[in-house]
Amino acid sequence: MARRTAIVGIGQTYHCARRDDVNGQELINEAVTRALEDAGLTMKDIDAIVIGNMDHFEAINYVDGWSVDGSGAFMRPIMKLTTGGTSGMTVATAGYYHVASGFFDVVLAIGWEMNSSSDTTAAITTCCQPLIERDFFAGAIGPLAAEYTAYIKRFGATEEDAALVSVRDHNNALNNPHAHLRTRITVEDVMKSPVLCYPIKLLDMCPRSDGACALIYACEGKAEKLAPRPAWVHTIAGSRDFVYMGEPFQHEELITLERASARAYKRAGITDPLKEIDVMELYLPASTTGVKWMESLWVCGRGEAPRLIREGVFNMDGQLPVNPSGGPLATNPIGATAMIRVGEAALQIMGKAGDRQVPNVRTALATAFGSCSWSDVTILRDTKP
Amino acid sequence: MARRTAIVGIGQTYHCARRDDVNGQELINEAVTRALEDAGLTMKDIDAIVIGNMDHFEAINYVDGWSVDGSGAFMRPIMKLTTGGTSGMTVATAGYYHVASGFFDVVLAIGWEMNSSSDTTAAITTCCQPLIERDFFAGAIGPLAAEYTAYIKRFGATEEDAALVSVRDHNNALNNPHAHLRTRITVEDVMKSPVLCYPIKLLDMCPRSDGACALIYACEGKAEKLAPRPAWVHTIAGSRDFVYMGEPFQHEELITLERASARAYKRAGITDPLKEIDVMELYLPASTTGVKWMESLWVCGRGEAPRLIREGVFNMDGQLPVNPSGGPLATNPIGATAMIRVGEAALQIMGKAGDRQVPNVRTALATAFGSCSWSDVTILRDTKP
Amino acid sequence: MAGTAGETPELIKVHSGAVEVPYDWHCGPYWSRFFRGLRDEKKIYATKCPSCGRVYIPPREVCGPCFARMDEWVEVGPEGVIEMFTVVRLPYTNPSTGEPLSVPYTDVYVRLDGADTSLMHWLDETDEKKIAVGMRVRAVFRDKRTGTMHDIEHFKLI
Amino acid sequence: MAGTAGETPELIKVHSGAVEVPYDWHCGPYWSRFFRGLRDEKKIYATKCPSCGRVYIPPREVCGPCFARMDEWVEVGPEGVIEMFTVVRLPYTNPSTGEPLSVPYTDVYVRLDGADTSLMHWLDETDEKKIAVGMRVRAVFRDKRTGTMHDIEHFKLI
Ligand SMILES: [Zn+2]
Ligand SMILES: [Zn+2]
Repeated sequence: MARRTAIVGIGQTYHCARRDDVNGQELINEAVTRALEDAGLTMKDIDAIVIGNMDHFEAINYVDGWSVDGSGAFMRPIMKLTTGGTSGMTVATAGYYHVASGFFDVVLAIGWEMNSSSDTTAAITTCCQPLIERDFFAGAIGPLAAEYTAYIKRFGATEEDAALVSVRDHNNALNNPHAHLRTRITVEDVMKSPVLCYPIKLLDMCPRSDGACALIYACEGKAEKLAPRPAWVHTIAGSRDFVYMGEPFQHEELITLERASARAYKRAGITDPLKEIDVMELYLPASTTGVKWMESLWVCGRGEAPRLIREGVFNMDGQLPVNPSGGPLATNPIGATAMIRVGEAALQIMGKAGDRQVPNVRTALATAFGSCSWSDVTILRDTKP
Repeated sequence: MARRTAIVGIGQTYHCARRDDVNGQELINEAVTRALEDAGLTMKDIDAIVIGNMDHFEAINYVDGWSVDGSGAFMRPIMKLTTGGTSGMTVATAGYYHVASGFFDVVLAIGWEMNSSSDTTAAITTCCQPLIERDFFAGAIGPLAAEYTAYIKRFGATEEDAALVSVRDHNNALNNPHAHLRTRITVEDVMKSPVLCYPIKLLDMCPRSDGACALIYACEGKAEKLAPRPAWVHTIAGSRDFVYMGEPFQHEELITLERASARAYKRAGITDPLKEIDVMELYLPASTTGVKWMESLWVCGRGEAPRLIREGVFNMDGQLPVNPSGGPLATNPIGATAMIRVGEAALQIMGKAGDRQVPNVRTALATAFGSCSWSDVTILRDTKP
Repeated sequence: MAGTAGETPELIKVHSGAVEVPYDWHCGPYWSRFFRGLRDEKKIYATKCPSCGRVYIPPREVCGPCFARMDEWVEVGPEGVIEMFTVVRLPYTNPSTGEPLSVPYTDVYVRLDGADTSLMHWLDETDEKKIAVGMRVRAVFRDKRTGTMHDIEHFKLI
Repeated sequence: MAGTAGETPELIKVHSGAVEVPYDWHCGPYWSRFFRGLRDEKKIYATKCPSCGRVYIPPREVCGPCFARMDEWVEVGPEGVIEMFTVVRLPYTNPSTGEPLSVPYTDVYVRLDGADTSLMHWLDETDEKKIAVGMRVRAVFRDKRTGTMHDIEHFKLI
């Protein structure tokens, strides 16, 4: 029933640890201007806007309001969405819905974050009930570290397996001019880096970045005119789980990713994702998740991920390249991070990924992760759904 | 292009100044349970959920996450939206989009707030740039008070004109079992109540309430089966304006409401709103806005609102009843307030408004107000669009 | 077992104390120049749109209606007209300190000479009978200035 | 005019100090009974789903998978098994105080005897070589209890 919709423009800012040279609105405007340029559009062509970030990271609420001039929202419909780490894909999804519903033809989606404004780990802990779990939470790092201790115990995975993921993503980022961290590293570097939360070490964990990303969605009929090779949205699926961190389903597998990706594959007619998907841009906040969560994407059986990683299956020259951009381990402006996954997947489809381009991409998958253990999945193709 | 969609269920909690008897999740569950009962559904029938509030009012971010059990979102798609005072209608709009897009058949929208958790005015000031305007802002009350000084100067309106609006809304609330404040008042009571921000007095201003509201949207084909008289969504229009409070367009009229309502009327084929609309549920945060903003709804010319108010045109027995429920002046759980407007408008269409029912309602309008000066408009009818 | 039927159980409420998180806010080039003007020159600078000609205070990068970048700076004020005002008598918590604000004080929207938008600030008069929309006012600068909005102490009636 | 071409203008950054806002949180009947159990009886109470039979800790009104209301209370623990853990060595700001947390400390997820979910808390051991998934632990209650999670001081290895 939904109208066919494609991504026709992508804009990313210069990402780094501190963008002292701009305020929030100016950062947003940088991404918007680049996305418009990429699609060959002006603000007059935009029918509606969706934006998102984590307000409390900057202590300035209502970005939909205070960024109006910079986002281009003056007298336009605009919505703000925030769903934790998944925000960027939630915003992208809403942009897609705006067009697919038939209400708007061309829609701008914006994700951004000025992480340097605050202590990110402290800010993240505020997603936890203050009376029950907040004091035992340690932000994004604590639970990810803890779940890997259970995975190690169950399947005999190692800290080195995680380090291999870190090396892959960091070194892929050398090909991405938008990446925040662009330094060649080795497994030894990872293993020797300081422990943040055992068993996660500094080089296992994503940095905090300042940056923004904007995507432009257009309806069938317009998309083909705006881009020689639009990235068509085939399906979006999301899944959310429990309220508390200590719930029964989440420790040994990522049930939300299992369910969301299974639903997405079914809708897109994919039965063997390892063979049928050409590239994945995954929201891997820690290298450990690049081991454990591969199983939740159905590319291998339980406990098999370490072997595939050691064999290099997900490297740039492997069967299924993961994170050619370097992923969140290289670049992490939190409210934009998930949108960058969608944008990078779109660039791969559009053939505009430059030095990080995977050859002959027809089907690309992007994921998002956030909140307790939430997952979103987007599948893009070069053909219409 | 969009799929026809109707509201088929409404749930409101018990609203009061302090809901000490529940935590946030339990409050949300109360509204959800009542909405499901109203529509004769169980949670199994719900395909997706949209939720919203102002996180920083409770200092517990990510309600989409921590309320999953109570909202019913376990393993369902859920989105959180927040746009300031307009949040409730933004959430309702997203619920509508979810269905109209063809992606989901039956969708639950939830707005809530536990205002007693914090100092609302302090929390609202955080929507203002801390470096530029925050110290001169005084929350929602300050700017509304200031704009009425300009309106008084320009059109000779009086403080008593505002008091008439306050009396109308407070006394209408006596017919609404869900209203927080249910006390009969007079113009004299209003005029004698303490000044909060000149010229706004205590009885001119909405209270802070704890409460929640849930709406259920269903697609054509299902809606008719679920409700004998569904409230069909004819159009939703929103408009947003500038970044700073001191902008050129906002002081003497509410430009966002002018533009949004004009767009909504055009789409719904309405040329004379005073005659063609049967009831309005307006987001009037202060009685002063019940004077000034009527002009922005095109029901009279500039400066004419005081005369219509003195004549009782918007009273329950007038030509165009406004706020049979009592509106926000009687009940104001902020993240739910705008959704309650939509829900009350739907109840009027469905003929389920009890003692506050306006006879023969075929067309109902609801508005929302928030952020710098943002406006949303929803038009419902008993016939399909 | 706690809370058997018939009992009226105690409901617990927890007061957080102050939730304290420190923040750093970047001003970027536009606000920085504005604050430098207040601090170093006791002057109020605004930006002018190359497309519609509106003069914006506080200055900013983009004209919202035109979505045009502004590079032209103009000086506005230090005098202007009261466009609207309110005398605040409700005490509420100052979110920058956690302490109650002292009232009354007057918020004023000043249309500075040469500007098309208004600047929010304080007026040094809290008797509403002595204030009217349309009155002229002037910015009073502090002797010790640090590059914030409070380099203007308040506006005064003239 | 401030900021002429060729100059490298100062970019201003503003530190907020602590943003302080006090909050009141309502516990409602489920958490209140849970906290009363810790405080008054040194017992850990959980709720049981009438539909799927899962026992939930912390206790709550609704079983998410069943969307069923829970009215049955059961006691769990005070012993249990480490389901997973992490030793926190990164110092970060405690948002409840604005002060840095002192590290290292150990977060532990305990599957209490009789419960189907895990409780997050602290373990009194910070050497990861001495901790393993699957070890048994026991809750250590404080002498002075006030009705919060910290009525359990920490868990200890047994
Ligand atoms: Zn302009
Ligand atoms: Zn159950």
